[in-house]
Amino acid sequence: MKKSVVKSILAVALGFGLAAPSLAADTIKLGVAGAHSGDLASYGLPSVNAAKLVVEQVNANGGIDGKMVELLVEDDVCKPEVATNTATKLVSDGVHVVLGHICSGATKAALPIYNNAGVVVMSPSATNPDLTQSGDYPNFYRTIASDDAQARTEVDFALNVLGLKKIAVIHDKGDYGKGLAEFAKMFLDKSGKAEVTLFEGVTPGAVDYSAVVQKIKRSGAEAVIFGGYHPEASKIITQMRKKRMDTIFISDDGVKDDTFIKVAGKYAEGVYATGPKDTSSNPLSKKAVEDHKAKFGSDPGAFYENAYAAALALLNAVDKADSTDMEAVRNALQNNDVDTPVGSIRFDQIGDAVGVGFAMYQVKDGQYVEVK
Amino acid sequence: MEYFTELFFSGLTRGSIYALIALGYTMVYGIIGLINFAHGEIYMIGAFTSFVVATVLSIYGFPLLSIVLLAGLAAAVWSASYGYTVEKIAYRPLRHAPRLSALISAIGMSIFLQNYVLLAQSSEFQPFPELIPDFDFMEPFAHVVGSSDLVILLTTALVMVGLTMLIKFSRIGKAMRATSQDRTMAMLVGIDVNKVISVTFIIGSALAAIGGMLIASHIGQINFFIGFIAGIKAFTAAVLGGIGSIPGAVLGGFVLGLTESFATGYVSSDYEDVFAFTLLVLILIFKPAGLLGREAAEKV
Amino acid sequence: MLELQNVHTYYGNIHALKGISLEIKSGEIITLIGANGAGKSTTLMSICGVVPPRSGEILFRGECITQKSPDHIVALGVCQVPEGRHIFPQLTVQENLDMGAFLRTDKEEIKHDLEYVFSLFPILAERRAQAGGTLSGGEQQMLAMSRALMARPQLLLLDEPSMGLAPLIIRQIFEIIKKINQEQDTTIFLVEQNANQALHIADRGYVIENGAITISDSAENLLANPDVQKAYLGI
Amino acid sequence: MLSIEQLKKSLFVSLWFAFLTFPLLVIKVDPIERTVQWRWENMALVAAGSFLVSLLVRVFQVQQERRRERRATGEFVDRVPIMQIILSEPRYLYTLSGAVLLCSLVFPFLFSTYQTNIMITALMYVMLGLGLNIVVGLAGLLDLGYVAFYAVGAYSYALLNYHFDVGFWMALPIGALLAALFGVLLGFPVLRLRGDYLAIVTLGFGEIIRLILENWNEFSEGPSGISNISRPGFFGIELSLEHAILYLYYLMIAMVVFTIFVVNRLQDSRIGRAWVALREDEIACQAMGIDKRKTKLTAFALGATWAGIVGVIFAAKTTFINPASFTFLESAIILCIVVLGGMGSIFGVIVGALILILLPEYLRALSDYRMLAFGAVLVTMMIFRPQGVVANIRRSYQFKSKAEGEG
Repeated sequence: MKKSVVKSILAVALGFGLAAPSLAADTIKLGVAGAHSGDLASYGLPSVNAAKLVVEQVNANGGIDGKMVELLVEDDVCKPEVATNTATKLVSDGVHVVLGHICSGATKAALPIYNNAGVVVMSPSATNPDLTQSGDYPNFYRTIASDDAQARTEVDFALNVLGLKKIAVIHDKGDYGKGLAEFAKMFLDKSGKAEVTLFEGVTPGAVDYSAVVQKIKRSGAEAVIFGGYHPEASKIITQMRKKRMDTIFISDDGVKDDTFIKVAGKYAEGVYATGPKDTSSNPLSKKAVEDHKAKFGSDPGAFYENAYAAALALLNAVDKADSTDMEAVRNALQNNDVDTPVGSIRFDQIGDAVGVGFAMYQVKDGQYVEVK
Repeated sequence: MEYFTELFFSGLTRGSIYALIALGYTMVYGIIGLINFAHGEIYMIGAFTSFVVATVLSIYGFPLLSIVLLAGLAAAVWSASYGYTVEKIAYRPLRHAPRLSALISAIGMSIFLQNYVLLAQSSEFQPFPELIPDFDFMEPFAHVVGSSDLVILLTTALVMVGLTMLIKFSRIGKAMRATSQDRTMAMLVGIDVNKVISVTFIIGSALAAIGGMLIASHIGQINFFIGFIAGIKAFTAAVLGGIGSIPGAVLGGFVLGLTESFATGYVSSDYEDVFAFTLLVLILIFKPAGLLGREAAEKV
Repeated sequence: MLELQNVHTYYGNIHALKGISLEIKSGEIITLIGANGAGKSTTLMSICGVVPPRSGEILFRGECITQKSPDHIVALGVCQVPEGRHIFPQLTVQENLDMGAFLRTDKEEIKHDLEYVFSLFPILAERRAQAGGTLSGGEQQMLAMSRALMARPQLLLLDEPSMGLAPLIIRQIFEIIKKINQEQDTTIFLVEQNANQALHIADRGYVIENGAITISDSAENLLANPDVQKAYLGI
Repeated sequence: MLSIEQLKKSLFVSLWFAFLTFPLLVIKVDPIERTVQWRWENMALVAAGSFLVSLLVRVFQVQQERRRERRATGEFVDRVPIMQIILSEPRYLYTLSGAVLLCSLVFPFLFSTYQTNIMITALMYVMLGLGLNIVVGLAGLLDLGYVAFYAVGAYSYALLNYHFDVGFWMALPIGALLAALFGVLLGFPVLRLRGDYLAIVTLGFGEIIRLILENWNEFSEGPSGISNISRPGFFGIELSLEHAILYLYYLMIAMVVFTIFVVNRLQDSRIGRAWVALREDEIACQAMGIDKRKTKLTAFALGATWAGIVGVIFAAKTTFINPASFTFLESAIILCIVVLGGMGSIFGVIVGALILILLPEYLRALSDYRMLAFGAVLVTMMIFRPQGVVANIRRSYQFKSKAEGEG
């Protein structure tokens, strides 16, 4: 008697356990993962908004092959260990394609889980070169160029346009910043045209950077290439200018953010930063920004257009493939052009977007202006 | 030589801020034997309050001097109020509980306050209005010592002297010293120990707030996370100098600031924190109670 | 002057005082004798409000002080010299004495009292600038008593003033206790393990066992009581 | 039930909080657009909220007071908490443990892979908590840098796997040993330190390890971390994700059972008693001939061993590690598990880990507010149950006079 009860309970349980994932989907589930709370939320939340707008639009037009698109939004606070939980949760919930994650580290931790479940992932912001170049992540795509491309742009600009001979390379010890700085150093060393006078990391959040600033000054560098985000960049530039140094400051996408200009104020003037090619003349981009203003009442934040593009590309690929199967979606991504706010793009074998690249900008009168 | 001087002043500025925050740690530790983990957050709240007040006033067009004074006052008042409230809510009920419980309560409070400011204000860095203008007379030295460095150094010195006088000569100062040395006896000579503890939190918090405002204005930006790192460093400074000792906190702050500055300047900023903590370990190995701490019997 | 009515005190879950009742009249020297852990110090701490009783009443001059905070009770004129003396170790002798007069504002009178305690214990005058922690045990006891006197107490609670001291100093201390009682008209509540000495200067005495008063009698009768002799006087 | 006086007090509390939160909750400035936003509705919310909370606390206090009075007069005898009955009576304890074990064994079949996955995380923290419990709970050494050993374990496996393709099972003992070695390494210089000095040095040690991992690229790949770490193999068979998670889950259950067994034995062993004695009184211990150095070092080493083991498992579970996973906050959370659960109590640590790790995970719905809630829960729990959820029976008596006199 007893045994049979246990047995039947187990049977029911097993049944549930096995049945749950196979509940046939009559919606396309688009997962959105990234930092949605905590200190990095400002990088992750714009992608949620972008996905919402895209999905709304797709559903209003009748969905994909008659199926509505459903959003599954999960927070990973940019931590690898949380990201594995996030990914498992999305996979458990039967996600078909994922827009995310935001940080490269979290993305790396989450990708094997998606890969195992046959889910294609597209990040609007994870720029670590390994993600595409290592070949370890067949299910990964991104709508942003990788760090080495960015470092290349910075170095080429410093050497060929500005003709600099002595450059200090500074980074914020983080995944993104340090990776970028290492590429910059490598390209500089290889070029043989300029000397790297200093290669050093600063501690994010430290009370004061004046010691590092003094060191830059002593190294005799004509310019600083900084890899990292805007809070550190604005601290360094502020302290350099306060020390009456007019060293040229070249930085990256993490600094090509309006917040940088707001925070650094007058000291931001003249700073160079690489960023995705200017797409503001693109009608889709204009529309995306306007839609955001209309719906959320504010300007979109970081990586908004990349996320918007990623959501469009993913859903378009599912549409073209008529399937959510990983191979089919991959094929669709690699063989179809799609119009997005960052231009008409398609993806190459390793997962980078063709046609997405970087341009150099400079702060002029409190605004980033593309340097032609 | 000029490089050395530059690094020296940079270390002093850093050290002053550490010292201002470390005072709060050391005073609270001296009096109730608790590592007040939320102290870094009080510093952050002070900086944030001065940010809000200064920005509002500058929008309404107040003159700079009145902005500085009012923002500083508001920072001190509100930080002190937070310090007082935190003690009353999170520490007082635990005064007779195991010490670790109070420590966990403090960690919880720190997490709470951080997220409170995050939600109430913003997770992004905000530009802090420049409260300390560049003085003309400082222009010849500007490449070595900035005007704000000077103001920070002077303010710190002033505060230290004021605090020392207060502790040494005032009635409440004496009560604080007595309470920190023997709480039961302090009660028995008629000291209202609860009041003394509250006052300690109030003073410590106000000092941290002033530090917060100065440093935020010095580096020109602020967010909710600044308290954590500054707090850990200041706590290190307090232990380095001998926790519980007021001159020790000041000395510890400067030693730590200078070490970091010189380590960055002559070695590498990659390992600046490694140097700071290694120095701490070394000093504690040879002087287990810190530079100026007294080697007392273990408190239970 | 002081009255305890059925006082129960707990340390956490430990029931330390189980219904203590006693009375001290103005001008008396009363002693409370008992073994280690009987609840002697707890009684004093309950009176001073450091460990407030959970139930029962403590009346000082007819006023209920059961739930009052220690500083209020001190302000009313109840001072304690706790067991182990509790000198502020890093304050000088002078500062320790100043702390005794913490609640007082009458500067002239304080000066006068300072001279009085220095007359009682001349050694303290010599050591005025020395840190309290560096004094010898006997000197610390003198300092602790002087510090309590600086508050001009009406009721002085003494917890084991003889503990750990040389016999010669003990005798001196007890003489001074008597002297304070007579010269300053200070009522004294003396807790002692050294029952013999204590009973010789006391008017009346109580015996405490396991948190309850078992015997209460005049000092002479207690000295003559065979049970007391056996248990506390070592006869 | 509540007097006017108390209502007045609550009103005062609510006014105070309205004042306190005024600059940060009411005013919101935009320094760029130079606009000020006055959010008065927040002030109303805070005032109403704090009034209610204050009233609730007062009601609670009144009840507490009544119970105390009844207890004092002997009317009310304290019930022994049900937990303690269960814990002190082997019969109940074994039944309960059996039931829990059974539940945990069928867990993956009842819930989704996601649930199983977060349960693995929770179980990892159970082990971390039990390991730290040896150092903090038993030996009384406040360690704020426990995460360093966790990192040592994780990086041992990651690096061995990356460079030499060493498998999980080989790496497990190596990681444990290396962590133990680091435990001794940290132990030596800090032998002389006590209490809070020890705390800050261990904190510093934890930071040093993390900073080295972050900066020494040639060794640790720096902040970009190490990816593609192999999951534990199952007799050479490649497992699918679901199966790998299932496998890890049962592995963790086995490890936790093993840990509980070992820690339990340790507690009652010679060395365990020496730890407890050391915690209570160092001088008396030395007087009784306990070798202080050896005892402290074993505590550090054993505690670290566990962190090392969990570190290896962590690397295997996430398949990607970087230094950002080993910050001070992690140490703080593990410490919270130990203290919140009830110091020195195995059962308490398990409860603490489940609460603290599962809580934020299930609070996902609260999104932004979850860390706020987490902090508030820590404080509240400590205020109302300072001895932890499950107080260790041996430690349930706190002598007030001690804390008073020397605190």
